[in-house]
Formats: sequence, structure tokens, C-alpha cells
Amino acid sequence: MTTTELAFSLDTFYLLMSATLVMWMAAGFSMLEAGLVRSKNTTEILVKNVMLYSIACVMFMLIGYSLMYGTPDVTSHALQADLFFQMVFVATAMSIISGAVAERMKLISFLIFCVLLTGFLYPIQGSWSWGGGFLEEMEFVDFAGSGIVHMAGAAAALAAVILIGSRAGKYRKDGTINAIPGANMPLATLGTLILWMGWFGFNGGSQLQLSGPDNANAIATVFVNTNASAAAGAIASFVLVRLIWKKADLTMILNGALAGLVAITASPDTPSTGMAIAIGAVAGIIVVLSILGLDRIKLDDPVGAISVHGVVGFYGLMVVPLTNSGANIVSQLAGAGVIFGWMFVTSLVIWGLLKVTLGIRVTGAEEYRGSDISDCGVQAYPEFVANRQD
Amino acid sequence: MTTTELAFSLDTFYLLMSATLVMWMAAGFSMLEAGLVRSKNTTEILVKNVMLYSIACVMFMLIGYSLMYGTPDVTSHALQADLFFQMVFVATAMSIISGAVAERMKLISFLIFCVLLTGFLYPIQGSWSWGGGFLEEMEFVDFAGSGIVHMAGAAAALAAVILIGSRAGKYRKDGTINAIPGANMPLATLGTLILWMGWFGFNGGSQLQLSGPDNANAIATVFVNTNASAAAGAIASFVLVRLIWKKADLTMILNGALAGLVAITASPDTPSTGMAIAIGAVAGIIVVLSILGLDRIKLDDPVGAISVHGVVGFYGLMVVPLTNSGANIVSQLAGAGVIFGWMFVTSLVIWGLLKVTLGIRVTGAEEYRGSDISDCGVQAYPEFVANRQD
Amino acid sequence: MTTTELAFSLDTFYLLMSATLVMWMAAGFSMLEAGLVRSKNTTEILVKNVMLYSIACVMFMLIGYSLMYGTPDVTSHALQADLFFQMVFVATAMSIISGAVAERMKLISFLIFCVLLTGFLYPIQGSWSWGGGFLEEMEFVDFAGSGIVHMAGAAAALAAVILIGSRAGKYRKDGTINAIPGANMPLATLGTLILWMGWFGFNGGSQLQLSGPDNANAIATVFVNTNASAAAGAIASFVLVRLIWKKADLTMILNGALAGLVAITASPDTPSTGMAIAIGAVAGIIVVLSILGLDRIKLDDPVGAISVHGVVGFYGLMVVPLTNSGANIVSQLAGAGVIFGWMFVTSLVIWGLLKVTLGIRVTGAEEYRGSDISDCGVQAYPEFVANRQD
Amino acid sequence: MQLIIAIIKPAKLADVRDALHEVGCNGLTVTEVKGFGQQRGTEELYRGATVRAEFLPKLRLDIAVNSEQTQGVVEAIQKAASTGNTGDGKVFVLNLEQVLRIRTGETDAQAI
Amino acid sequence: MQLIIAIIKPAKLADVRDALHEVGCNGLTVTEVKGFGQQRGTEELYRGATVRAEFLPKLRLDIAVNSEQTQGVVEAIQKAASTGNTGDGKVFVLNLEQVLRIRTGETDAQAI
Amino acid sequence: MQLIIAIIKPAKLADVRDALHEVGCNGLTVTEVKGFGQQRGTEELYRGATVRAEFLPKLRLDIAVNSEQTQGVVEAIQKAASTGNTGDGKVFVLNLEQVLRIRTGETDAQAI
Ligand SMILES: Nc1ncnc2c1ncn2[C@@H]1O[C@H](COP(=O)(O)OP(=O)(O)O)[C@@H](O)[C@H]1O
Ligand SMILES: Nc1ncnc2c1ncn2[C@@H]1O[C@H](COP(=O)(O)OP(=O)(O)O)[C@@H](O)[C@H]1O
Ligand SMILES: Nc1ncnc2c1ncn2[C@@H]1O[C@H](COP(=O)(O)OP(=O)(O)O)[C@@H](O)[C@H]1O
Repeated sequence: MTTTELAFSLDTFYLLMSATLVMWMAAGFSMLEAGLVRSKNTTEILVKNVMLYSIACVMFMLIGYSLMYGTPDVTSHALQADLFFQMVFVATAMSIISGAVAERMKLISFLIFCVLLTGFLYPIQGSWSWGGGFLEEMEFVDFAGSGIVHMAGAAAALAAVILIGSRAGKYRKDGTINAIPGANMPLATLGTLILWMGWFGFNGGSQLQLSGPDNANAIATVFVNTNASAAAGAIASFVLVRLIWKKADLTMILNGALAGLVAITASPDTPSTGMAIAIGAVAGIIVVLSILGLDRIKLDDPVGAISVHGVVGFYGLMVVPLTNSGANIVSQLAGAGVIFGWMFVTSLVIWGLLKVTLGIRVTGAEEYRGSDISDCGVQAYPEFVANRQD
Repeated sequence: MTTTELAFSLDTFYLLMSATLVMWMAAGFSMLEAGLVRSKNTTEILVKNVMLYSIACVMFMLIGYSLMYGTPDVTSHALQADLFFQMVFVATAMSIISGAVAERMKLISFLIFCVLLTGFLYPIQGSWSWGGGFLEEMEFVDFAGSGIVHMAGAAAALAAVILIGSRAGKYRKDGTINAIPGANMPLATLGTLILWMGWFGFNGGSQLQLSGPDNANAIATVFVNTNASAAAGAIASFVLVRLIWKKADLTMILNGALAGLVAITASPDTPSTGMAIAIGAVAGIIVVLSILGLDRIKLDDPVGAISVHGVVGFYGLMVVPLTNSGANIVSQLAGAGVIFGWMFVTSLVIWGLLKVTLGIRVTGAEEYRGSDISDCGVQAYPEFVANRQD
Repeated sequence: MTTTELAFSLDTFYLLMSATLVMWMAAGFSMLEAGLVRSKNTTEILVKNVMLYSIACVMFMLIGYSLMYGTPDVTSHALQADLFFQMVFVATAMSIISGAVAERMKLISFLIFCVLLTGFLYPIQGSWSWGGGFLEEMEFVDFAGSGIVHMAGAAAALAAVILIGSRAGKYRKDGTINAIPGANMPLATLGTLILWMGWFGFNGGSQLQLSGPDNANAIATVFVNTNASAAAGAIASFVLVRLIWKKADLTMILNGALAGLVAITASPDTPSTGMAIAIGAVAGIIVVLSILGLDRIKLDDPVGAISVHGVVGFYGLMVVPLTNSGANIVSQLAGAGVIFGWMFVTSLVIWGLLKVTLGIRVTGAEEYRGSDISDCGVQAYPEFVANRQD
Repeated sequence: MQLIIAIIKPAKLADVRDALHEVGCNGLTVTEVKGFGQQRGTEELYRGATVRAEFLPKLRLDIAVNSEQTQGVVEAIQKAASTGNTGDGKVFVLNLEQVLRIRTGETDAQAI
Repeated sequence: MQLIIAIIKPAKLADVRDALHEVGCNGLTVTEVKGFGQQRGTEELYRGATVRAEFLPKLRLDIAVNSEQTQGVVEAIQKAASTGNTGDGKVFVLNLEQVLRIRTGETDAQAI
Repeated sequence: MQLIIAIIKPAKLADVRDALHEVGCNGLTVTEVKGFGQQRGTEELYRGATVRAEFLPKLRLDIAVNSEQTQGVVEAIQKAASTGNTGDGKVFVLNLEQVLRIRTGETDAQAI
């Protein structure tokens, strides 16, 4: 056996393991969102998450992959491994949306949108940067997808949230904000830690090749920086919420860690450890302020997805030039604008069409009783919920 | 260092990582089953799952491995890695049973059966196909164990269910079926996603060798097809239950994904992506119909294990010849018959003996109060269950 | 590409995957502890676990790593991979403490201690064995850290438990012991299975090099023995509690499995499979007796961390000479004494200073209402806890 | 009119409801309660220490009836809820001054 | 003095509380209960089989009032809790012999 | 005979039960309830927004007693349940027409 053949095997295995970790993020999003919604909507958010992953895989295999990459000429690893790795990314983009529109979006409209996003919207946009398109030529840098995956998903989520409105009772008539606590903090924490773990595949795998000392060193750096940024994000959020409210709001800490992960994703291979910590810490602050700000303007996002993936995704793109000499702020801004514009406008159109046809929001009565009963017929914890509303 | 030595290291690592993913399936079965039983039997099903994995490992190391493989002449990877990989499979077979007999089987009889299945029944049967026995010679094809692992476990489960009877209150006197919803849907979903992840080790590792482009390509194909079949199974089940009942029953969708996984396991390396999707989709339909059918004939299987692993496992064996030129339907039928016959008959005898000696079913009073109190002394959620029955 | 370069890539990947599994143990500890405390303290223990992992990473990157290893001369794999692997170990040590002091320790004092332990106490001590210090020269053997990680963490935990006292209501005035059952058994089981999985990275990665048949064989042996010892620990605990109490106390079985894992960690590469089973089985017995014994002397440890990691960690060090010809009992005793002494005394001083300054224990009223409300402002299951105490 | 409060074992709910149905009583309100009486709770073990479960789960039924129904209903409950073992529960009868059906505003006998 | 027991739909709690506030009644005690009456429970599907949810969730309010308040409170509840649909609930009125405020030891009218 | 309803703070349950025991009262039924009175709920923060927890957790004890016990029991409850802080709760006393022990069919004084 030649070393080239062995490298082929090693690189294939590296991509498959990375992709498996990214697939695992589907469980992370499921648990995070299941923990942050009320128990009456838990089964439905689980259905959405399982179905969106399934649909994303099928659509991307059948249509999206070739739209995004044509017929790629991969020689350093198995072509199928490449397909598998790219495929699991698209589910991540879609997962972001399910969180933002949780507790009020109609299941069927959500799944139709999922078909369109994973089959068309995302791959078309992705081809511009990762498929050799014009953003790549412009030197737009987005290593693993702060913008292409995370901000893209958040843009589609924002369009949905604008059209669907806030959950009943979230904003009181007197202008104050009514908190709607999620049902299960251990699940939310588990989900975040799963995502944290899966992100090593997400960022670590995006080097696409492991063989050779340069690649190996780069990947090791990616792992360290990804972890450092997440840790710093959690710490910064903790310190901030502790200073403002004297309480350590767990959900904000989790959002802080995720913000650190999203921010570093645009260029995890270039910062020093210290810079990675700084990038993550600032992300942890931004995300808290963004969540408070979006609530102020009455954009109701139960899990903070738009802040974590959208606002921080944008921030992540913007700090790339600080550490990556191959990037410049103009291209980063242009890239961010193009991605956001495309995803937001197309999504707005699709959500709008769905709204006037099938409708995108459950009825008031359904929202009151919870989508679990109306859409799924099964409650999440049937034995515990003593006071099911009638 | 020579490339052969390096390949040895790589292949060993590949098997160990795959086996770790399969070991992780123990958590998948635990969470799936813990989510689908009532809370009064949750601790007990967790005890069963932790103990069966532990017993399976010890029995297979001490007895089963040499019964199944003799002293295998492994040169491409560490012998211990081979042992570890084969060992974790046997726990899977046993996990299937714990789900099917949940909420009424006596703990001690279950564990005694576990000793016998993992030490003897499974390895003897396994040796016929994977240990160079007569089924292998007959060209019976079962790549990773649709039949040898899954249908085998389901056959033993079926014998148990026939002898133990249904849960109190499941079938009403008037002939209608009383649903007994599980206590925790997020856990059931988490369990399914863990199994989905673990299956990449289950199927991906069954190639047994990674080094060399052919192996690497085969493994990548296995990953893609395994995922495609699971996704298609979930989608098909969703569409079907939605059409029949207008509701998206989450538990059926989860069973659909698992059915896709079981079905593709017999030959995940040969189908095209499109065929893998088709195989999974049909599995997703079959599993729903099978669950309804078994309920009709009053075989009470709380988690649908017999349908998912048994009926779909059989189906998986039967479709191998469609994509695998090395297989033929006669051998597949013969193999399926032999495996089922052996496992069913021996299990029936053992369960029968246990029934007349120790007993296999908890008393009516114990069933009413829940096995958690009678067998474990600890409730699963002691603070939540307001209405413990007396 | 040369084989050396390829080996460099392979070894780097091996370390990164191992470290990812160890990072995943953070989720294991989180879920285990969240399951074993009462629901009124669940959010707070989750905050502690997420924060301690984050702080441990940042402190170890900034200070601890160079304290422990200087500037290591690593050539067989990426230096950053080494940093990442060593870093995740320190979080494990700290996780042990959060369990032992659960339900009464002040959040802020805990986090300050965390800064000191992960930045100084642990790395200084670690350098003596793994950084080329005097314990290494004395031939003290501790392959993956039964003593250096687990017993070290338990020593700090013991100091804390002595100073903080037991939870209100744990020990009755009449001398009897009042059980305080944890809130969520499925979470505790999930946490244990996550730890079990992560331990393959913990022990398997500690070989530090995969390339070459000797390394590969050693690692495969480590996997098999780690698993065998855990399985045997679970079985032994099960048999023991079943004999004493006629009930299969799940939490004891989980502690038994963890005890098996801790015990084998000191030398997982040297025992035969049979010896690994024996080592684990004895650990499973010791841990049950230790838990009962500590309760007898009123050391209140809600999750059994001191028994699992401290008592069994010590036992693990002591049995190394049985299978490892490079070890002797005198060095093992000396090493254990030095590690315990250092960690216990320094921790006692720090906890003592914290006690007289900031205080280490929540007020009686806070303990009664639960730290979730006082420290975090968010309850773990806000919808379920019908009877929040006032 | 009278308000009948019955404390029963949870397992007897279905039987009692059927019995009430037979004596023509169709409305009732059920509350999950914990009882303390001659019947003692159990001691359970957790990690070797005891958990005292002193209060026992019971159900409380509140049933408003017209005075002429009262004896029939009390007897029906007694028959249906009795197992002969300690802990079977109690029946309390109170006078009702007034009853109102919220939906229609009907009162007293009409409202029951 | 009288004890008013109102069985209402859970969704109406906020409205009823506001209505009570307006008629000067500030204390009340709420219990989660399950009701059975003319309004029937739903049948749900789980894995193709039916789940009978026969009892419906309701809230029970206990409100102690002085005799002169009684009619006002009952009417306020009726207005606030009524939706016109079956299942709106009932109001029961009982005589109270004695009331005591635990904190101060005040009794009867003072204690309400 | 009388039915004593006591609304108390959950933390006081053990004390009250001991006190009842001392005055010879061994049976009681406990319900988890939510109370609303002069004592106000807390505001909690979640993601920067407020959660109004307006109702406070209380326990309701129902205790059937013979008329001669009533005053002693009420006083015992008051002493044991009082903390002096707002929210200590209330005691209500109602007349009981009839009591029945389900197990034996004993009635009234025998049944308590
Ligand atoms: N004096 C009482 N007041 C209120 N409830 C009571 C009283 N005595 C008993 N009960 C209720 O009746 C239940 C059964 O009473 P118990 O004395 O255990 O059995 P039995 O009535 O069969 O002797 C208790 O659990 C409690 O809920
Ligand atoms: N006789 C009764 N005794 C006690 N509670 C009753 C009685 N009848 C009805 N209820 C309570 O009132 C609720 C509403 O009654 P229902 O008959 O369904 O509606 P409506 O009063 O509008 O006709 C029931 O769910 C039950 O809780
Ligand atoms: N009028 C009332 N009717 C029924 N329950 C009441 C009434 N007033 C108070 N309560 C109950 O008593 C509890 C304590 O009352 P509160 O006014 O807060 O304290 P205090 O009685 O010490 O002034 C309340 O939480 C409520 O459960």
C-alpha cells in the first residue's frame, strides 16, 4: 500500500468522523430547543427537528449537493465522504429556524419551507462561496460557515419571525415583557454540550484534509480555538448577567457558549489562543445584549437563535481580518450582505406565500393548548403535566 | 515505520472508534426505552439496560467470543480491537428484548436470560454466518446484522412476549386497544438520535478494514446509505401517520427512522443513494403497519421492538439481492429461517423454564405500583410523580 | 508524503478524537449530577458544571499547561493537540468537586476555587508525575490518572465537604440517616453512560501515540480493559446491593460502573481481561461500602464522588503492581500520599479562607428554597415543580 | 343540597365513578391529595438510607347532590370504595347553602 | 361568613381574579382538580390506539367571605368565568362557622 | 362534628402534624394549593424579562373532628403554624353533617 492510498483512507475517515459529530448536532438542537420551550410544545419541536434533519439529508443528496458543488473533483478522500460531510451542514442551518419560530409555527408549513431551503436556498447561496462562485473569487473568507451556515439560517428565521409575530402573552399591553421560561433546563444544557462537542466536527472537519503536518497542525489549532472561544463566551455571558441581575441565568450562559462557537467559526485556524478567547468573550457579551435588544423591539425568539447565529454570525465574519491576512473587511461586509440579502428576501417571499396559502401560524386555541396536542397527538410528558389547559 | 504498520494502527483506531459508537448505542436504547415506558417503570428499565450491557460484555469476553470466532487470525488490526468491536454487538441484540418486555418482566429472570443469550444463544448462531459456518458457505449475506443481530434479538423478544402476555389494561375487554403513552418524549427522541449516531459505527465498522481506497470508499458509501435509509424511514412514517390520523405521532417517526437503519444494515455498501432512500422509505411504512398489526393480535410491545428489529430486520435481509449481486433470495430466506428458528425456539424453551421456576412476570400488585418500587426501591422522578398509586 | 508525516497526522487525529471524548465527559458529569440532586438545585449544578469546564479550559491554557509541562518537546503529533488533550483532563478533576458539595455550596466561592485548582493546584501536582517531576522519577505509575486526576479531585472535595457540612436534614437528630433522593434517574444514567463512553478517550488517549503496532495493540487493550472493569464494577455493585437490600438501587449500580472505570485508570494497559474484570468487581464492592461508611461518619456527598473517585482512585493506584512490573507498592503509596496530601491541605486552606471571607455555604433559607432561585433565578423544571417551598 | 367529600384509594376511582353513575350522579370533581391516618406509609431505601414516605396518595372526590340523593350516594361510595383494608378512606357530608351553574346561571337543584 | 367553592376552567383564572379584586375580595386559595360532568373528555391517539382522557382539568377556588359579600362574589365569578360552553363549572356556597388568621390570631370578620 | 380547613405554609407541615398528634388528632388529608392574599408573590428574571409568580405555594389540611375537639385543634394549628409573617395562612371551620369510615361502615364519632 502506498502512503497516498493510506492518506486517502485516513482523510476519508477523518471526514466521516467529523461528519458524524456534525450529525450529532441534530440531537443538540433537538435537546436545546426541547428544553427551552414549554412542555406543551415539546413533542412538536422534537418532530420538527427529526423531520428537518431527515428532509435536509434527502433534499441535499437529491438536489442540493450538485447545485452547490456541481460534480466536484475530489481525489484526497472518498467522494461519498465529501457528500456526507457537506450534507450534515445544511441541517444545521435549518435547525436554527425551528428554534426561533418555536411554539407557534404550523408544522406543515415549516416542513415545506424546509424542503425549499435545504434543496435550493442554502445550496445556491453556498455555491457562491464554497462552490467556487463569485464570493470565493472576491476573497470572502468563511472557514466553516459563521455566515454561510449560521447567519444564513438566522436570516431565514428572522423573516419568519417578522411574519409570524410573537407568542401569545409574550409582550404585555403595558409594554413590559413577560418571560416564558422553558420547561427543562437539563435538556437545554445537554443540547448545548452536544453542540459544543459536535462543533469540533463542524470546524475541525472543515479543513477537509488531515494528512500532512500542516493540515494536522491546522486542525489541532482549530480544535483549541473552537473550545477556547466557547469557554470564553460562556464566561463573559456569566459575568455580564451576574453583574446586571445578580443571578446566573443558565440560559444566557448556554447562549454565550454557543455565541463563542458561532463567532470563531468564520476563521478558527488563524487566531492565537489569546485572540480566540477574546473573540469568544466579546461574542458572549454581544449575544446577551442582542437578546435583550430583540426583545425590546418585540421580535420573539424563544431560544435566542437569531442573536446566537445571526448577530454573532455577522460579528464572526467581521473579525476575520483581525487574524487572517487573507481576508479584508470590504469583502467580508460584501459577503455578509449578499448572504443575508439572499436568504432574507427569498425566505420572506416563501414564508409570505405560505402565510397567504396554508397559513404559517397555529390558531389561538391550538397555541393555547399547545401544538403537541393539535399537531402530534402526543404530549411530551403525559404523566407530569397535571394542569393541561382546556 | 512501514505503511503496513501504519495501516495496522489506522485500522485498529477505526475499529475502536466504531466500537465506541456502538457502545454508545447502549445509552440510545436506555433513553429510548426509558422515554417510552411509564415513569413508574423507568428506573427498572434503566437498571435492565445498564446491567444487560455489563453482562453482555463480560459473558462475551469470557465465553461468547471464542464460541463465535474460535481464535481468529487477525493481522490487519489489533486482536483486542476485534474483540471489542464484536462484543458491543451482542449487547444490541439483548437491548431489543428489554424494550419488548418492558413494564412487566421480572428483573432477575431477565438477567438470567441475558447471561444465556449473550454467552451462548447469540454467539452460536453468529458463528454460522460470521464465524465461517454453514450460512456463510451458503452465501447468506448480512453485512452488519439485520438478521444476525436485530432479527435474532427480536425473535427472542417475541418468544418472551408470547409467554409473558400483555401489560395489564393494554387490551380492553371490549376488544379495543388502550394506549399507554410513555412518560418522556425528549428522552425517546434523544435515544433514537443516539442510536442513529451509533449506527455509523455499527454499519461503518462492519467493513472491518479502512486502509486502502476500496475500503475507504466502501465505508463512505455505508455512511451515506445508512443515513439516507434512516432519513427516508422517518419521512415515510411521518407521511403515513399524518395521512391516516392527521397527527404526527412522534413515536412512530422515531420507529420509522430506526426501521430505516435496521433495513439497510444487511447490505449498506451496495445500494445507490436512491435505492437506499427507497429501502428506508419502505421500511418506514412496514414498521407502522407492523406495529398496528401486532397490536391487533394482542402482542404487546411497548416500544415496538419486534416490529423495528424483527419484521424490518427480515425485510432488510430480503432486499439484499436487489442491490448485492453476491446474494440470492433463497439463501437469504434460508438464513433468515435458520436464525429465527434457532433464536425463537431456544428462547422459548429458556423463557418457559424460567416461567415455571422463578417466574417471569411481576405480580399484579407490583405491576400496578410499578417495578421501580418493587424491584429497585428508587423512583425515576421521585419529586414529580404526585400520584403514586397505593 | 512520508510515513512519518502520515503518522504525525494520524497521531494528531487520534489525540483530538480522544480529547473530544474527554470533553464530552463534561456533559456526563453535568447529567449525572443534575440527576442526583433535587430539582430545586438542578439549574445551579448545571451552571457550576458549564462554568467549571469553561474556567478550567481558560485557566489551563493561560497558566496551567506551562506550569505542568513547561514547553514540551512534542514531535509525534501537533503541539496544540497535546494542549487540548491535557486541558480537558483538568475539568474532570474539578467536576468531581461540584458533585460532592452539591445542594449547599455558594456558586461564587465554588468558581473562585475552580480558578485556583485548575490554574495552580492541579498543574503543580500534575507536573510531579506527568511533567517529569520527582514522582515520575520514583517510578510512581498512574497511566491516565486514578490518582493524579480522580483522587486529586476527591481530596479537594473532601476538604470542602468537611468545611461545609452536610445538607440540612440529611442526618436526623436520632442518629439515623435521611435519604434525599435525586430528582431524575434517566439523567443520572445518561450521565454515567456518557462518562463510560468518554473514558475510552480518557484512558485510550493516554497512550499518547497510536502509530506503530505496539501502540495500537496497547490502545486496543486499554479499551477492552476499561470496558471490562466498568462492566464488572456495575455487576458487583448490583449483586451486593441486591443481596443486602433485596433491591437493585440504580444509583449504586451507576456508582459501581464508575468505580470500575476509576480503578482501571491507573494501569489499563497491563492487566489481562480476567484481571481487569477482577479489578473492576472489587472496585464495585468497595464503592458501595465506602458510600455507606462515609454516610455513617456524616460526610454528606450527594453523588458519591469522594467514594467513586477518592477511595476507589486510591485502590486503583494500589493494585497497579499486581499487573504492572514497572510499578512497586512503596512508590504507589508514596505517590498517593503526596498527591492526597498536597491537594487536601492546599484545598483546606483555600476553602477555609473562602469560608471566613465570602462564605462557602448558602444561607439556610436559600438552601430551603433551593439554589436555583437564589443563585440562578431560573428553575430547572419550572412547570413541574408544583410545590415550590416558600 | 349537600356536598359529599369522599377520600378514597386512587385505585378505586373507576369503580366509584361507575357506582355514582348508577345512582344517577354524573358530576364530580377529583383532587389528588395525601392522607394520614391509621394506615402508615412505607419506608424505602435509597443508597442505604431510609426515605420515609409518611403520607399516602389518596383521591378526594367532591360531589354536590340534592338532599334526597345523599344517602344513596354515600352508600354507593362505601360499597365501591371498600377493600376491607386500613386506608380505605372516609366520607364527609356538609350542607350546601347554594349551587350555581356558571354557564347558564341556573341555581340549586337545577344546577347540580 | 361563607365559604365559596368555584370550579372553573383553568383559562379563566386571571379574569376571575380580576373580577374578585373589583368586588373587594383579595384572598383566595386555588387547587388544581379534574372535573367530570356533562362536558366529555377527548380521545387521543398514541401509536394507533386510543387514550381516553376522561377527566378534564379544572381549577377549584376556595374563597372565604363575609355573608354580605356572598352574592356579589358569586355573581362576579359567574360573569367572569362564563364562556357559554359546557364545562364552565359550578359555584358552591357553604356556611362557615369560624375563621382564624394564623399570623395574628384574629377571628371571623377580621380574619377574612 | 366539624371539618377544619387550614391553609398553612408548606414548611410548617411537620410542626403542625406533631401538634395535631399531641391533641389526639391522628387523621388528616393534605392538598397542595396555591394561595393569594396580602402576601405577594415574587418577580423572577428569565432572559432579562420578568416572570410573575403571583400565587404562592401553600398546603391545605382537611381535618374532621368531634365538636368538643374543635377549639383545641384550631389553637394547636395556630400555635404550630404561626411564624408571625404575612402569609401564615387561615383556618376555616365548617359543620359536618355526617362522617363515614369506608372500611367498616362506622359513622360519625366512631368514624373520625
Ligand atoms: N380525621 C380526619 N380528617 C380528615 N381526613 C382523614 C381523617 N382521618 C382519616 N382521614 C383520611 O382518610 C384516609 C384513610 O384513613 P385511615 O385511618 O388510614 O384508614 P381507615 O379509615 O380505613 O381506618 C387517610 O389517609 C386520610 O386521608
Ligand atoms: N355534582 C357535581 N359535584 C361536584 N362537581 C361537579 C358536579 N357537577 C359538575 N361538577 C364540576 O363542574 C365541572 C363542569 O361541569 P359540566 O357538567 O361539565 O358543565 P356545565 O356545568 O357547564 O354543564 C365539572 O368538570 C366538575 O368539575
Ligand atoms: N378570603 C380567603 N379565602 C380563602 N383563602 C384565603 C383567603 N384569604 C387568604 N387566604 C389564604 O391564606 C393565605 C395567607 O393569606 P395572606 O393574606 O397572604 O396572609 P395573612 O393571613 O398572614 O395576612 C393565602 O395565600 C391564601 O391561600
